[in-house]
Amino acid sequence: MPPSLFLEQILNGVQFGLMLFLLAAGLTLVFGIMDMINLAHGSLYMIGAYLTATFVGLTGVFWLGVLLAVVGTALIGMLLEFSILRQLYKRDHLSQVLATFALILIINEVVRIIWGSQPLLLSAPEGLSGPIEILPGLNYSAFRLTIIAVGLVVAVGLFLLVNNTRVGMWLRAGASNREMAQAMGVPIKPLFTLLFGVGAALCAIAGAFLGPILAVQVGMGESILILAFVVIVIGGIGSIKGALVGALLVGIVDTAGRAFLPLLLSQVASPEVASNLGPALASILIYLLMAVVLFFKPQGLFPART
Amino acid sequence: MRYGPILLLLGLLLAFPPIASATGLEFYTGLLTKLMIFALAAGSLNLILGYGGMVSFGHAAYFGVGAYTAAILAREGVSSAWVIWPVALALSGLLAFLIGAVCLRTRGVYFIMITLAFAQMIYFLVVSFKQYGGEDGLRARRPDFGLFELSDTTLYYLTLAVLAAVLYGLYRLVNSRFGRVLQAIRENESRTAAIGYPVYRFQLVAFVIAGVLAGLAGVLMAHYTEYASPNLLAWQQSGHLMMMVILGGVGQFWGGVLGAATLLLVEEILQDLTLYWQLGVGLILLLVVLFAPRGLAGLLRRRAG
Amino acid sequence: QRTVKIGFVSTLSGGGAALGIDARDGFNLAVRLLNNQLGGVPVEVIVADDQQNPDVARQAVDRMLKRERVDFMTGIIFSNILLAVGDAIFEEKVHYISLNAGPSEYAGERCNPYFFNVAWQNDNLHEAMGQYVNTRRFENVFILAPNYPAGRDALTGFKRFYKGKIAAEVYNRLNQLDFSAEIAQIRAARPKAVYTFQPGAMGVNFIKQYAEAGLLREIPLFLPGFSADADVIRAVGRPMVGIYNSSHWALELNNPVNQRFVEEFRKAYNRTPTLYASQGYDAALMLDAAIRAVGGDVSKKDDLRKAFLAGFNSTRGPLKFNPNGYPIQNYYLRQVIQAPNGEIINRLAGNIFTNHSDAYVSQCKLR
Amino acid sequence: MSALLEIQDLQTFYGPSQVLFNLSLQIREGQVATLMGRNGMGKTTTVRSILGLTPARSGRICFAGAQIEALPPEQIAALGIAVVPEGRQIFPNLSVKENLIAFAANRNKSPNPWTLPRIYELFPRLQERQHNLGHQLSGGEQQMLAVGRALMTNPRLLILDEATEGLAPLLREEIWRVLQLLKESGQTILVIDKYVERLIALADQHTILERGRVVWQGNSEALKAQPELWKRYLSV
Amino acid sequence: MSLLVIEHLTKQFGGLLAVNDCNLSVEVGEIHALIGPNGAGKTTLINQISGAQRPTKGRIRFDGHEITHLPQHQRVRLGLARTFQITNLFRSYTVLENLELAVQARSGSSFRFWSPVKREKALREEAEQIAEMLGLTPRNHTPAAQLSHGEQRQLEVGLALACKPKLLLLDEPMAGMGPEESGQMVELIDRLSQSVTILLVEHDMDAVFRLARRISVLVYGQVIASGPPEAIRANPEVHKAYLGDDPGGQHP
Ligand SMILES: Nc1ncnc2c1ncn2[C@@H]1O[C@H](COP(=O)(O)OP(=O)(O)OP(=O)(O)O)[C@@H](O)[C@H]1O
Ligand SMILES: Nc1ncnc2c1ncn2[C@@H]1O[C@H](COP(=O)(O)OP(=O)(O)OP(=O)(O)O)[C@@H](O)[C@H]1O
Ligand SMILES: [Mg+2]
Ligand SMILES: [Mg+2]
Repeated sequence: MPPSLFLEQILNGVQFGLMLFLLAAGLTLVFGIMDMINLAHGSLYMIGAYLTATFVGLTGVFWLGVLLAVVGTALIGMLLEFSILRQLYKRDHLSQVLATFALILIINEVVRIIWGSQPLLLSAPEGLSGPIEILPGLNYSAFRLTIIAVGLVVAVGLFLLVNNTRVGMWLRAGASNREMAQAMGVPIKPLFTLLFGVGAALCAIAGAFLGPILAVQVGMGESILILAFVVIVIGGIGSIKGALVGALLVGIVDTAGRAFLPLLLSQVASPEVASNLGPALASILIYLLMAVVLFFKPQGLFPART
Repeated sequence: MRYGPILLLLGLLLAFPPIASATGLEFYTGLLTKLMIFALAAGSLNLILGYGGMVSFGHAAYFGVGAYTAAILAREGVSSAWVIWPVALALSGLLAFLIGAVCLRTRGVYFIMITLAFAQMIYFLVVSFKQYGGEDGLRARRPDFGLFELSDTTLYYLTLAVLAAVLYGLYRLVNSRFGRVLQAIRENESRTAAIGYPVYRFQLVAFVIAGVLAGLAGVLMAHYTEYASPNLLAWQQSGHLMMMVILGGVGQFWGGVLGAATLLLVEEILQDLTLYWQLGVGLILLLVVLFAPRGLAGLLRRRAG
Repeated sequence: QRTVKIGFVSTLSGGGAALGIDARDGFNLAVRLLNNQLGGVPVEVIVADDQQNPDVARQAVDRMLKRERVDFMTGIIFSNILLAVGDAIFEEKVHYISLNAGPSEYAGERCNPYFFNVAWQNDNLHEAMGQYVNTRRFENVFILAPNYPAGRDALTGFKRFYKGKIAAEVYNRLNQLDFSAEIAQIRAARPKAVYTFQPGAMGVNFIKQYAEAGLLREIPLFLPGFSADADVIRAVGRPMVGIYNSSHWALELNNPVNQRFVEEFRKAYNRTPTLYASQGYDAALMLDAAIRAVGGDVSKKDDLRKAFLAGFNSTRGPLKFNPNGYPIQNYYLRQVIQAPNGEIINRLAGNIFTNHSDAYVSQCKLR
Repeated sequence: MSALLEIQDLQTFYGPSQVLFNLSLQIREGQVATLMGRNGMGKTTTVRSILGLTPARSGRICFAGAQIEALPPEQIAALGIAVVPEGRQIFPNLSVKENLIAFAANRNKSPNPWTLPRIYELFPRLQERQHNLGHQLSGGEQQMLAVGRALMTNPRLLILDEATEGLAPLLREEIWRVLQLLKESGQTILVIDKYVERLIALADQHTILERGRVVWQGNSEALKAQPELWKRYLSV
Repeated sequence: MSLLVIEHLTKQFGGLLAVNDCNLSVEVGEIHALIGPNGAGKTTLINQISGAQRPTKGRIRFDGHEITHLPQHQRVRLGLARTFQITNLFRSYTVLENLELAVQARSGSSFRFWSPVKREKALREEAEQIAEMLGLTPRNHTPAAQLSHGEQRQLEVGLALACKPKLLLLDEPMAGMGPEESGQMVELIDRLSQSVTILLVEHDMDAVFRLARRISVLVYGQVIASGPPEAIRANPEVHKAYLGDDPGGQHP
């Protein structure tokens, strides 16, 4: 295999990983810090993508569309928190699972009623739609490079927010002992609403940047949500650093598995066997990765602060 | 447990098929069979999830392996249920043992996800066997019981008998010494260990029992649909089972049964009424979570008590 | 005169819902245009959702057969669903008119007198594209499909008619989101053309990513018609322009049935019909013709079969069937273009096969 | 001097069961007051009602002139009440340092407020462990942290609910010394503790609870003079 | 004869040596008090003896068995029971249910799946006895979560007692108890010492000097002094590190 292809595949893995990170970031925030299992996270991601598609269609300007969608999704997220989810903090994880699963069903149908069942058009902005040459002989999609950049910025921003600000400490305190945090003067309710809004905004960012690459359609949130969970579990729940490392690991392992496993197998086995086994093994790979990580580190790679 | 309502229900279920076929409602016999199969599967999940606090997100694996074992054995020419059943149960039990042995090292959400991981591996493994249908699934001829022929009606009665027996067994189990320890572990694991219980062993045994029962449900499912599909193994199926248990009432004895019956019936009825039936299901689930914190069984119990 | 009941089980929710909904809308449109009658008999269409899940489908079919006691069944989109319920339907001696799923199982040895398919055999569109790529003398073609039975069948179908060199035959994962690894492989292999079959949203993802990698301009992409239909075009947009694909149906097929269909569909649903919609429409027309032929007596199963085999006048013109129930029809080449009004649509670009039959018919013992 | 905290006819319930009956209590600015009584008599419940964590069903609580019985806990805290709760309740997922600085404030506008260096000076052990997470601390270290955390808000009223529980004798003495210093600097304090003699030495005013009712109230001299009270209500 | 022997025990948390090459032995029948400043490593030591944490280095022998690597439940079976410094109960279970569970653990196998445990009268009776002994009888049917802090501490000790141990590890049993309850607890421990060996961690010097036959002082993970109470009271090192001017609580 030529080295440039190898390099490109690794880059693909990094990029896919950061794509997952965008989604996992919001999840680990809401789940790791507020201790709330929110399956409807995927639905917010879908709403973000739909809103982006709609607003980009209306305004004709990608970035303006993204901005409007982020604001819109954050508002929807806060509305959800305010009306329904806040009643679930006190409850166990299982009630949260059921309630947010119910939300998935409801949101899917509402989106279907509003936008129809067929996928929606959302393309990368004109200026970023082509490839650019990052190394001599290595072209790479400008839009995917943008995703990498956005992913990194979000990672750093979140890391600072959670670990280096007072609000971050309040959030963690409130999640571990709500009553005591209140007794120390933390206005938990508005704070959690706000945090949920931030989580939803991150979903919208993910939706806006993944939409041009993936199909914008009903149900787009569910399949990728599982991957996002895999990411944060590998990394250690609640740890932004963990989510980033987990996302990169999943991205690279998955991509490398698809790219190199069949090749490797064809060296050692008959082409028939290789072509059968390769894809099956590649599909299993990330789950295997997760199982192995959890076997040796039952709390994930960066057992976070709970 | 109060036996009056239970015996009444049992009587109604026993009398149902002849009445249904006399009135041209055979369809509902099939529907009830399916409800009972899922009640069995959800009941088994409730044992570990509700009573043991082990939130397994991979329960479909045993369900599916039960069904696939039945289908594959049938495909390979084994027609006797007396072979198929034991093999299927043993396999799902063995699988539960292996998976449980690894997964029980983790806790909480990590446990949820690692059980999911194993179930996904099983899923991809099964669909990679092209000779057994891959993603298309596999037809499973109904087996030979020797004593009776497995028609839709006898399958109904067989399922009913199995469900009743399993539920009675589970009832004894959760009220036995073992059941009490299992619940104590859910309540406070470190203390249970500190007063001298081998926590891991108790959890593993419960995990295997639940796996075997789910495998049993899977075998019945294969007999019922005469088909083993990869969907039985998919994570959505695990999720569906979990929803049933939570809806019915986690750790409430009737939780699994009630949840399975309610969710499937609601889906069935709403699908008849509207194309946007998932909206209805979602709203109902949401209402239950918000207003019946201990699930439907908790609600009923509060009414009765 | 009693009403005829038709059970329509289809995928109406979940990832594949767009397909089922199009088919259903096409079917309903035809029934409505026929004044809620088929063959002059009033009809009742009972719709159910299979959620793309064989077990749910099994339940729904049970209900159709045992509770509703339908006279005909149709609607299923996905082959694996059909395979899970087919036997149950045939056992009840109910004719099943497939409007999409065309598994090879029912085309060869296991063909069944109660099965008809108004759309295609699963391999057909891939065969057509293989033939076209072959005649264009593209050497070194990269072929790619998901690793599941229909994906494998697709590439088999393609290779049945494409005789040139294969650069690589790659199987990706079903429901994969990101294709960057495969696309990098394609780039490195430097093929002259790419053929891929990616069902549903995967197709949208692949084409978007292929275009965004800049490959669409360098290496032409060939697709089966359903991966390049109105729904996919709506989701991908401009990059689709120029792509060739194969289809048994096209928007501008010049016959009165089709023209009426396209016009009425646009009017009723305010969108461009897809081939799934045309297939739904045709399924209704096929039933209409057969019921009319038996004079409305749908209990005459043998006569019905003869009537079905005799064919009917479809959106694709007069359509005849082989004994295995699959159609004998033309396959066309389409190209995605931007119309002068700015709309991006498929344009008929030629004829690939004329009166083409599927590859399995000879194995079917039915006459 | 006016009362900083004034409680009148407090009645508090846990679900259906009543725990506090007509409890009244006043603490003046700068005073150190105590709550005494056996286990389970309602001391902690009184504190919870003041803090708004278990709101009273009836009765009035005034703090610094404002009526607070219906306010949510965070607003009460913001008015300047801080607690060292029973059972420590430090935040396990925050580091020692974060536990201290997250809620730092100067709610009593002190010219010489408690700051991180001063807390570390008071409990050098905390500085040694400052980057460890709360749940990694020993029981006594957690207790120090809980005291430090409350001090860092520079409250107008400091409530200590068994703050010396689990502390080694040396440290316990240290706490008493600090409380004495705080008192001298004018800090208003409500203490619950089992070391009656220490409390008599420290505090101005005492309230003894028995099954949720006030059975005795008075100053240190009076309490010292009536050892039979100790015996009867505190079994000392 | 030594019931418990600890040799060169070390426990490291990252860079911190919480227990550092610690040697200690507890004789049959004695009440052995372990005192030391906060964070000296007492709880960590108890955790390792009871099996809740694995030692980094060193050996633990109990009653003639090498138990360094045994799982927790086997140690309990050999006769080791502990209480927790930070209350650790079955919070939604009543007092009796808590105790029954502990009684059940050592009376026959619990891998019994069929007969209802409620019918086992013996379990209940023994649980009632223990509650009686603790003075918790009026609270028998109250869920643990609804007990006051002090009552919870009593139940904490009760759970360990119900294990009928040979060696009872008490981690600050008096913490959070009022004077009355503390007094009762002292009496209880005194009574228990007839039949059980006790390793007592406690900061209440009244109690320690009333009860202990022997005292070991742990500082920075190491035993700096060990001996009869008088010797410890007189030891200037101990005063400096731990006791201060408190020679024995508030009532000399
Ligand atoms: N959450 C609760 N639910 C029900 N009852 C409770 C709850 N918390 C406390 N109680 C009861 O309220 C009464 C008073 O408890 P409280 O905690 O105020 O006592 P306390 O005086 O602080 O005792 P201690 O010295 O043991 O801490 C006790 O009888 C206790 O059982
Ligand atoms: N899991 C852990 N990770 C890191 N450090 C820990 C951990 N557990 C305990 N420590 C540290 O080890 C030291 C010993 O703790 P330990 O709980 O044994 O003290 P102790 O003697 O019981 O003190 P106390 O009397 O305050 O309860 C403390 O400094 C504590 O911070
Ligand atoms: Mg208290
Ligand atoms: Mg300790």
